[in-house]
Amino acid sequence: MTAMKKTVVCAAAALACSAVLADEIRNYRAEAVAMMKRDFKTRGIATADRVHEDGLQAVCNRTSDNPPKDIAARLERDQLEAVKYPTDGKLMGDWKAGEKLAQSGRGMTWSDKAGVPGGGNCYNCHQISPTETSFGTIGPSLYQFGKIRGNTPEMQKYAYGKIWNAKAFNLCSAMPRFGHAGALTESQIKDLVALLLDPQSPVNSK
Amino acid sequence: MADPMKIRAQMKGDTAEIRVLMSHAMETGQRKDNAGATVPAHFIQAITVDVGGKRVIQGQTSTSVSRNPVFGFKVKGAKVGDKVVIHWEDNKGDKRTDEAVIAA
Amino acid sequence: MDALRRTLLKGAGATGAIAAAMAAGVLKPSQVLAAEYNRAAFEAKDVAGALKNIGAGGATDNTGIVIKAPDIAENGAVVPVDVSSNIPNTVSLAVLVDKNPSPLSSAFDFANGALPEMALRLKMGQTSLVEVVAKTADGKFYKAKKEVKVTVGGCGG
Amino acid sequence: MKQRLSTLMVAAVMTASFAAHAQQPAKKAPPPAKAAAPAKKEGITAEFEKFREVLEEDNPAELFEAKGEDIWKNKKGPGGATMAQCDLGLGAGVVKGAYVQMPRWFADVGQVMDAERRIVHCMVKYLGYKEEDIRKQPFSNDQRTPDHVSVITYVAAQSRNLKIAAPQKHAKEIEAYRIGKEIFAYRAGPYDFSCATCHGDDGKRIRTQDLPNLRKPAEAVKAYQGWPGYRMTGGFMLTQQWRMNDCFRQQRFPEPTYLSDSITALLAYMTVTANGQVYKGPGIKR
Repeated sequence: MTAMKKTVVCAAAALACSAVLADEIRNYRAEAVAMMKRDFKTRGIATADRVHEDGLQAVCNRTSDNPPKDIAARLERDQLEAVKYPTDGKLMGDWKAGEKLAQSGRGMTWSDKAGVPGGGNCYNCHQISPTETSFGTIGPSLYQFGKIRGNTPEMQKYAYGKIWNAKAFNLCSAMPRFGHAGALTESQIKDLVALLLDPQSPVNSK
Repeated sequence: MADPMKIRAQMKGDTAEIRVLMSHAMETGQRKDNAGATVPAHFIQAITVDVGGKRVIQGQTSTSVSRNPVFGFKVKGAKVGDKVVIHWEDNKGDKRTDEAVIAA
Repeated sequence: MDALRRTLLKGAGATGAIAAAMAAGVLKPSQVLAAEYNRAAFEAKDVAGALKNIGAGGATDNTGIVIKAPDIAENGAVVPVDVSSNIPNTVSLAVLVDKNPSPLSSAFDFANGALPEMALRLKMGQTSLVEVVAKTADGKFYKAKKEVKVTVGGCGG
Repeated sequence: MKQRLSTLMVAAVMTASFAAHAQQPAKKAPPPAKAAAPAKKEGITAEFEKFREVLEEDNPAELFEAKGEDIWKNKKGPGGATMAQCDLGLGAGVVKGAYVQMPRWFADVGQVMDAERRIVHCMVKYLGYKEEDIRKQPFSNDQRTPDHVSVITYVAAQSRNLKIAAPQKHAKEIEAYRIGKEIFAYRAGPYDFSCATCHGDDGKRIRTQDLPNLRKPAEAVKAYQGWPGYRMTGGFMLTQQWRMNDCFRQQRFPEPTYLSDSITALLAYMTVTANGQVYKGPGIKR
């Protein structure tokens, strides 16, 4: 980045930015992105354009996942407004199908086939049913999710929205935006809501 | 041609500890390759261990043994410098014999 | 080579001639081994069938058999197992995985100072019992077992 | 579409205002559910640890190490060239300690190269291997372990118990590290994942597998020494280049080109972070 550009950016933001620091960070980031655009190639369904960050990713990338509160709140609201809830009004599907989905780590990699429904990848990061002892810890435990929170329409709507787009509730959450990204279908998300909230689901067993 | 084994033999007190790594696919005969064809069973069936010229261990194995098998044995009364000869053969007639000397 | 001659590998059908020849050093190991593979035992589809074919149908439980294996395996493709027998005059050990398509994984005879102990690594398609059978010089069979859980490990994709 | 546009505009402003917000305290993780989780996870990890030692003591990686040693010492290329002519950074033919001192700048090619890149370069140059053949199957599968993977295993084993010391002297070595650090943190793709999503915090797991925090030396070394490693799934050797490749697959990214600058940069970041730690590989992995 040239000195002139740097000045313009700093001036535009009307901030007393540390020129050296900003330059170094931006410089290497830009070089890294340019390098990745050169080196990463389409394979199967994983197309080369995936290395381009979208707007939300750009915000999180530039703030090390700590966006300013006001901006985060505004963008979270935008995300929430864009959640597509089922037109039939039903938010809970079959928890057994949900458990199968939660187990599957497949979907959207270059070794997955186009048109084959992906999995939820849930156990990779969360504890869910007590019977599955092989669970990840990147996300919080979801064991007894419904038992603790109840199974109200509001809670169903929250769970559906959270799976559809986790960033509507926490802008730079580590959790994918499954509905927004097209990684899970409406009926798949319903099944996962049931896994979390259905009183019959093992998640909510004693 | 089968790849060499890796044999380690060392005295611990009056007992020789023998460890052997074998290079073998140990195919179950139930796996499909990328093209969808069944990969035929291919596995070590028989193993012998001789120490100091005497047969101390002989055994038979199946596809339930892991790929690139690892075995550990203990032989009492062996001595430093004794020759350890290990031999295997598989269901297709491939075979391999390797040896090592018991270290202190 | 008396102990080896009483091998459990040969099952009921093995003849003394081969064993005697081997003991005398007449045969190359390969000839002996190829002749003696206990196909019936190794291809048996369940533990009972395998035990029957190594002559161990009547094996009784015994705590003198020690099985060191993980409660939960990191990977079912490579489950490290160490088995040994404190039963006096143990001459053979066999290791079985009850849920595998062919449960009998291996059977070994020990003689001339070899201790009835071995370390090996097993494939386990799912959570299973590891069963170990010991044979003593007087032809009696004993057994013990331990459960090993097999779980999903990585990203699962 | 409207939403996307407004977000992008915010992003543009954020670019400029990054420095102002960089000092903001870290956002708290969402509060965990208050469920009394069955206390299983420590049990699982501890159980794996108990048997790790057994697995590491007799690592089938040694079989591949032996193969690699044979190629390094005995194989001859066109005109009788051998790997004795290969300079891994410590002089022609010097293997001891070379692995833990890469990636490094190689003046003869004017590039920073990681160990795999350098070894492949030498095998092409001296032993007559064709780079396009190696690129056709860069990683092992259950049918075939490519020769360069065995050679890498051998070279890595010759650094066992030595301290990791990737150089940061040449400007291009520093640049590789800095770019690697950026790639590590870069979120993109349909799942919004970066390397840091899984490897940027302490004490996390995917399923039962511990995820080292690659920002910390004592953790970075755990990932570093895992590869080259004997993968129990499949039963073959896999290298650091493979590990990076398959992480990007799971990250839902497009595929990084084998032996590309991006991967060298990432390996420079990981290795330099692990500098000073003792290398205990080659590994054995789930």
